[in-house]
Amino acid sequence: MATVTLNIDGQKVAVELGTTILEAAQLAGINIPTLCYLKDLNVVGACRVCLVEVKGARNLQASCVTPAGEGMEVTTNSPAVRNARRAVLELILSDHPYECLTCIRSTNCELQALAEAFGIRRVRYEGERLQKPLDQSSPSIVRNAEKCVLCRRCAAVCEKVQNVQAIAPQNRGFGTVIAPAFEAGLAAADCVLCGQCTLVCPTGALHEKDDIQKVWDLLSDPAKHVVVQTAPATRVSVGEGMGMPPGSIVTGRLVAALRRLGFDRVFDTDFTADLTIMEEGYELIDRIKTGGVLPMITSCSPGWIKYIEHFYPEFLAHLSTCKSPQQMFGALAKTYYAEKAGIDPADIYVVSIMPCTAKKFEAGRAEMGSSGYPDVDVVLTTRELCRMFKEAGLDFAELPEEEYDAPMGITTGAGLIFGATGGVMEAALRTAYEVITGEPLASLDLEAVRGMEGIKEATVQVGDLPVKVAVAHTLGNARKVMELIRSGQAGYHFVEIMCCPGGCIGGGGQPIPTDLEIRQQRIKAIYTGDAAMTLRKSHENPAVQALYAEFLGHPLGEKSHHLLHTHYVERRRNRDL
Amino acid sequence: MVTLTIDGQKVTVPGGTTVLEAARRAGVAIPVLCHHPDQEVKAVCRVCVVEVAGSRTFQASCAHPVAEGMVVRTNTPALREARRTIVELMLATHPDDCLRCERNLRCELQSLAEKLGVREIHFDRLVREVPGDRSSPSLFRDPSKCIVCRRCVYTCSQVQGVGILHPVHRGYETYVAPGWGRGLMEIACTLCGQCVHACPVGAIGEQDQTAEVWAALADPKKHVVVQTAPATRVALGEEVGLPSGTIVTGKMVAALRRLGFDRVFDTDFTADLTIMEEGHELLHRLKNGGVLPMFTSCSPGWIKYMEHTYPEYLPHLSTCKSPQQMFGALAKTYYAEQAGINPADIYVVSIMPCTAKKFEAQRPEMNSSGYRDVDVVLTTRELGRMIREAGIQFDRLPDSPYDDPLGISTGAAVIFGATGGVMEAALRTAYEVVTGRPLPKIDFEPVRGLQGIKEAEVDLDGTCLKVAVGHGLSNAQQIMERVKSGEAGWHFIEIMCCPGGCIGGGGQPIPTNTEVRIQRSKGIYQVDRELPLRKSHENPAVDQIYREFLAEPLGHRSHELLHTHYTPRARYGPPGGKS
Amino acid sequence: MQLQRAHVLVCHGTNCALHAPQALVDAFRRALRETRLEPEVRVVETGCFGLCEQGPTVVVYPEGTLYCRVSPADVGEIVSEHLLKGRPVGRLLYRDPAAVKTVQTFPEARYFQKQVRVVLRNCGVIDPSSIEEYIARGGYLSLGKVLTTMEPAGVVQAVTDSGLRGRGGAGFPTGLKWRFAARAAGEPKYVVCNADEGEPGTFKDRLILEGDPHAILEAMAICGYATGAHRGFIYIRGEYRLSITMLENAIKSAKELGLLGKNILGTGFDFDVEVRLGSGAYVCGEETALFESLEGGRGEPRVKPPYPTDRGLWGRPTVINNVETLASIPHIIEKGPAWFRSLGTPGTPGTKVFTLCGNIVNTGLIEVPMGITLREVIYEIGGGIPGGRRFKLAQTGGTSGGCVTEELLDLPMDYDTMAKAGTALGSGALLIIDDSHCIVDVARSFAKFFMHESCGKCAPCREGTRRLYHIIDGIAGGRGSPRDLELLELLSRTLYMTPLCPLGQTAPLPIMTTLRYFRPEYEAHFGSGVCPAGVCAEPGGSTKEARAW
Amino acid sequence: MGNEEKQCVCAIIARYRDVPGPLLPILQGIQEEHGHLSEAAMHQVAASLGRPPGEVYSVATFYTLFSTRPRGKYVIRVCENAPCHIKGAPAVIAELEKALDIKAGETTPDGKFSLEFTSCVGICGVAPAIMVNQDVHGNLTPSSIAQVLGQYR
Repeated sequence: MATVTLNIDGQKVAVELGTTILEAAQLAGINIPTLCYLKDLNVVGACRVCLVEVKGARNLQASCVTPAGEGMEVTTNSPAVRNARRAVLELILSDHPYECLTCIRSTNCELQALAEAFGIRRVRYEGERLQKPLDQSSPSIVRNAEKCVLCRRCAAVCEKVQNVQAIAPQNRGFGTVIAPAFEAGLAAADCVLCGQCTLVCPTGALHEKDDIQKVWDLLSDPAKHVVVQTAPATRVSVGEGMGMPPGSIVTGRLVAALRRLGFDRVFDTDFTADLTIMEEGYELIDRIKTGGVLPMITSCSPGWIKYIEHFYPEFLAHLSTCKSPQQMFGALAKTYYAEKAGIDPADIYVVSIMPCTAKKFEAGRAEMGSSGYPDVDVVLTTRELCRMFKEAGLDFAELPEEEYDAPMGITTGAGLIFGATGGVMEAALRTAYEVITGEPLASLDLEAVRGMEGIKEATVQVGDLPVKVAVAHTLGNARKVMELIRSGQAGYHFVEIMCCPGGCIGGGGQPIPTDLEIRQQRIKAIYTGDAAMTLRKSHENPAVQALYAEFLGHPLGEKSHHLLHTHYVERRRNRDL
Repeated sequence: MVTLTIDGQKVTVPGGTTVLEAARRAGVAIPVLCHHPDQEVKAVCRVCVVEVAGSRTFQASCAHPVAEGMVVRTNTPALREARRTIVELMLATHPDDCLRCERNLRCELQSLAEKLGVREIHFDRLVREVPGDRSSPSLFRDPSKCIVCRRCVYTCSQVQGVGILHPVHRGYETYVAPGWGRGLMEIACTLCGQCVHACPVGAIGEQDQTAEVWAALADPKKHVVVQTAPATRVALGEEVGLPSGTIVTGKMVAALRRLGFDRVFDTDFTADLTIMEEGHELLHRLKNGGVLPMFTSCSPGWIKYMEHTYPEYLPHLSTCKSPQQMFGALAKTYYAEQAGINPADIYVVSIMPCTAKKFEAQRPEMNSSGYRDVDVVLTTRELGRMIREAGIQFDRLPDSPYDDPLGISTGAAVIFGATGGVMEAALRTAYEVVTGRPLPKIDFEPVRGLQGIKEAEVDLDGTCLKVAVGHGLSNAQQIMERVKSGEAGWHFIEIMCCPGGCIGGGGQPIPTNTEVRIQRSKGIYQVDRELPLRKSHENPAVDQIYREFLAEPLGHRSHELLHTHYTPRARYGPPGGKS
Repeated sequence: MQLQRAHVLVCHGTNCALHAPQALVDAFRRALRETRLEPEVRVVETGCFGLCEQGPTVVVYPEGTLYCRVSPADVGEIVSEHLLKGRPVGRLLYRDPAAVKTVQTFPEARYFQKQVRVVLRNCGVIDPSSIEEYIARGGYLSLGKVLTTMEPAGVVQAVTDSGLRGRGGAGFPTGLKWRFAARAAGEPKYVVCNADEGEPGTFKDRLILEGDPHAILEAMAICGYATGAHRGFIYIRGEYRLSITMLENAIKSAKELGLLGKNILGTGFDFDVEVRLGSGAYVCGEETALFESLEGGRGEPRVKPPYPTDRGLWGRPTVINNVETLASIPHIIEKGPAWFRSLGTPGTPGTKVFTLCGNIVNTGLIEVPMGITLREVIYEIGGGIPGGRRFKLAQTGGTSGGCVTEELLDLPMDYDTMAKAGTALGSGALLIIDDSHCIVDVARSFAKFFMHESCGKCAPCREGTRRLYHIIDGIAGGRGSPRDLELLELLSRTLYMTPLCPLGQTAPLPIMTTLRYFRPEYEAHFGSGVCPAGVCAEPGGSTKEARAW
Repeated sequence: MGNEEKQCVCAIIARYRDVPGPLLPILQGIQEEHGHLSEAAMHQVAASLGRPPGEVYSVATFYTLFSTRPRGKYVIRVCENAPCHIKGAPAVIAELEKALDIKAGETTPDGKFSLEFTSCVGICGVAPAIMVNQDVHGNLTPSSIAQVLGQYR
């Protein structure tokens, strides 16, 4: 490995060739401030906040894009550097709305933190400010161009990670905005509403649509029976929003906190995740047995669904017809649960706590009303839920651990691992193996489909059939898998696709920051949770068994078909217009 | 014990507990703003209102006592609306300039707005236009940011007994200020900065001098030396997110080097020297019938308080300069000589837990070296800001030792940072100097701790030395009244201006409250315990400086460089003038 | 003592004092001297008789002939015609607006027919500067009775049994308050008379103090005996000069006669009273703010609990009662609780003094049994709306009360009924407003008052009262929009529920009630709209009222 | 502060210093005697009561009857609360401002009159009403203003 040795603020640092000055400084214990920089994704030197002095260079260098050179002498903290950084920041601030006190990102804003770290006490440049209307066209994401600092991180994620390119720089100079084509609203764009852009936005320019008030209103209406479901990935991330370290498992506290907010029943999406395995597993077996369309592709991830509807409509028949666990839950809450509890379904309101912004869109899809009511009434992201907890003054870390309510709160480890990439596949295989072979699985842990690798493949011998599976997360990887399928070379039977990096634990509604390291912590927690459970296979879930016995009959039965399955629609692609 | 229901949960608490406190025990942190853990209840912000069944209006939970069978709700739609409206009303008259505010990200109003999810201010902006005050070298006041919570009023009047901040005018025109629109420098303000700790927002803060230090560091002609006060090493960590009381001495030294200081020295060195000078002064006064009791003179807030309030007692003050000023004087004489540097090129920066030190350094008499003894004083907070701006990963820094010779010190000097510390250090030395015997027990527990006034008697071979220790100026005032009455019979009195001593100084990280002070105090005594040398007279560098430079305590050179005098001051000066 | 055949009572209440009644008195004395009637006719300077609009009033006894708007020039005629010849002077007689005829003697006037004078029984009847006249009407008898024949607990019980509720506005049971103070630990205890009357439209306490100051002193001494207090303070508005003079004079003469001070009536009971003055702060009418002010600070309310009966003035147990409440006490002691209960309603026994002002024929002071309807007061006692105008609304209980419209005029007036109707009985002020007025303009005047009088201690009141004013001023100025009404409602809800003291808590009442009843009139001002009453000129611009205090 | 004023303030302090809660009576005495509370007088009061001067200022600025600046010989207080308002106070105030050629809050150049708003002073039975120093004038109309002012000119 070739190394270079350079001198940063008087310290000698040896780094790998190709390392940037920014990274080298970090190794030397110096944090150079950054704003537009996003490791590996957005290394564009646009914001100029990370300027440093390099001996011999006429002007200051952006350390995020300047490679370390042998014998280079770098000063990160000279008066020239400080003055330049401050001037840059002042210029950015001069075109930024002064409304921290009402901003959704206040106290969690990178620009605010930079202003603090730089000790900004005045902004010398007053003048014109960009004026743009708020884009509230989509049910998931709000875009506020006035708060945009044009760092382009969102555009980078949208293009490089998700391969969607729904937003990109438009116009030029002072008039530049990051927006969908023609500065249209997100609803009119190819945007899949995954919300990855909200995770990387340093300010309040892109954020989830805030539906908190709707939930407060539901909770305060005594005539309404409000039930809540929590997605698998939320229990390993809510803690972060409440000041705990990444990967803290807070299931019991989450339940307790939801009760404190006043929900009438606290249920778990994991329950319908188990149910999904039953329905999807039987669907797969059925397709294999009857020569149905293969490979079959999972349908839990609403960003992925919207993506395929926009970009690969000709493959819609490959999608499992199963609704996502969130929607299955809603449909059952207003039928099965209503019946069991003797409550008029018109009085039942379903709130979902999801790691996902696209779920807000999914809940609003026209077809999601098979119970006779909207299956799910309000979807909150993990971030919104944390905000509710804070406003309610809940001392989260001190809450006692409480249990979910029965019956829709009884779950297995298989339901839980839906939260991580590969989890649906693993859960499905645990069940499919035993259902088909009638034998218990030797090892429950299918390491081959776990982990952060973009596309994972495996072949599992189920009886005499070698089942070939693939797992992908992020839409960029999904695209690769789809192209493989299109080419006809893949030979997969079953494919799991999750829209967001790392799966739902990296969803666009999760606490900020969400980065690689944090995703790994959350994944670790998911599998720790699975390993700690007594029941780890969906078909062993007694509540699921009871549900079939009492209500649904059998997987893929008529009631299932009506309540738990759905269909997809082809969507227009803007770029084709 | 009283049992009540909060949000459907039964809670049992002692009678007299407030609803706020009871709710905390039930895991509900009701939002607060004017509430301060160390202060009496004010109930003026009304942010902590709750529903108490049977009461027509909401009740302020911080003030409302629990009662048997009481039914409380803390999170109803009406409460959320009311709290948010109250905060919106405050925000609508508050400058919307978080991004350039001193308290950005450390502001209680900002975090409250975030917590309550305020996304819109329904009311027109009507910012109160009242003049700011930058008259003093230590503190600024910006009443346009004042939310009239009166925490500073309480601190100034009740904790410090100084009483220069009051609400003036009435109704929506009310704000907190000294009378007659005077600047802090025109009145009997001690510049202690305790009001900064009380203030939830950026209405009061220290005068930021980081720019001057950055400039000095960037000037290649200047030889910039820095001294760090004892109390800073157990507090600076808080500025970079470490728990209160974390001992960060070595990392602080390393960080200062990274910032570019040419020499990193320690005020502890001159604290040891102070013990030598002050101890001998006390013995001299005892022997020769000098003015007694003698008071310590390390705390510049205390000195200014005496000058304003008890000018007739100025002869009771030790003539010793504070350790900060002794350091400056020696840096530009002894150190300059030793290092062979022109004292005109030496620039002394102090890192102090104190805002009043900024004033002290500017006193006209503080130039016995022929130059300003100390050029710039930074508070712990300002140093924290420099470290953050420089992007130094503080917790990853390797520990670094102080430079010689002004960086060699003892445990006796470290404890200067806590109330009672100067007294204990003095007694450790005085005992051994007078008796010639080693101390049987080095820890003087009676002078330690957060009790307001501590007294002790020490037998110095037949002479019974009566001492007292006070911290916080209202305690100082009580001591002064007892001295005045002539009943006390004390010989030596240590007074520190700030509650807890310097660890609770007005320049320390925010928040500083009793809980935090206790942690920092623990840190201080731990450092002392772990040092090999714990008595000032055993400090080899002190020994050396007397041998090489000063000759003897209270000698001619000491007198010239290390001692000073005091100036009576009026309580209110003419407008525009200095008090 | 010489008997007189006639008395000429000249009202000296502040409202009449505007017209220099001393000149009237001098004129009478001169005329009586000249006609040599001096020994048989006595001229008495009394407190307020009630009919302030008609002042200065003169009543000639024994007939009870009521003369109105008397000037010194009329005196000769009254003396020569009435006192010499026994022929009342017709042109000066009170003209009953309802009856459209003159009234020979005042009890015939409808103004007096529904009145029951308990608290006011001496007002306009005796010379308030004469302790002898007070004693002659049974004064200090009750004090003597409690000191010589009753245990303190018995006194508390009698007050409790009477059902008397505080007349300052809140309607708290007086007996209960006394009991709490009597039981409270801590010495010394205090009795405070709250005479910091500041509620706009209210002047009852002023006129009671001017007309019958000894009643208050007697009641305070009784309260002191009942609760174990030996020191009393009367905190009175600095502007109430005549009341202050009367009180100081009364204290002096009571001390001279041993009715105040050490060893009262030889019973060994000591009680002293001092008068203390306010300096211009409405909020000092709030009891804890009053204590702060009396102690020498800013008159800012304290947090309750602790309540004054536990920790009041200087942190000691304190009974603080309103002037009118205290004025009822001697009568309750004298005639017994049952008698008191026979007046008024079961929930609120007794009488209530109201002050009539605004667009009403008979402005002034009246006393009626609790439970009387507003309609009776306005149309029977008050003589209706002058100038052929129509009744639009009445504000009850002063500016911190609410407003009522025509439909509510038949509600019986007592604390609970009024509160249920969204307004308040409060201090007893009745401001009648006719249809020539604009509701927005009137509401702005209410809001301005609170903005000016908020003490600034608690955040919602400090900021909220100012916002109420600014929003309404904007509407009056033609800058309003529907959003403003939403804001007013939001602010009103917040102010109603959250402030530290009743000032802020009641500030939204007049706004909430006018919005409830007159919303279209607010809305008419929006945009390029106009003020239906034609009061708010210059739409779109700032009106005259927008200027600051 | 002249010697005479100083002595006068001393005398007022002496009169009240032993009553409980003496600050307001003292300030009232000074206000009445001198027409306003000078800074020097407030310092003197603070010193004699052992209270911080700023606290005296704080109290003085709370009450509307106190003025920290000199005012006219006659202080005209006009009520603008609802009872006076609906009986025509705005026109009366406008007339006063016109007659004196000052706005509320100001003092005439000859130092004779100050015009101030006040809250209700309880003479609503004869509204609209004003106070001129201690004198009350009621049932006012714009046309009666000249006569009222005439008494003080």
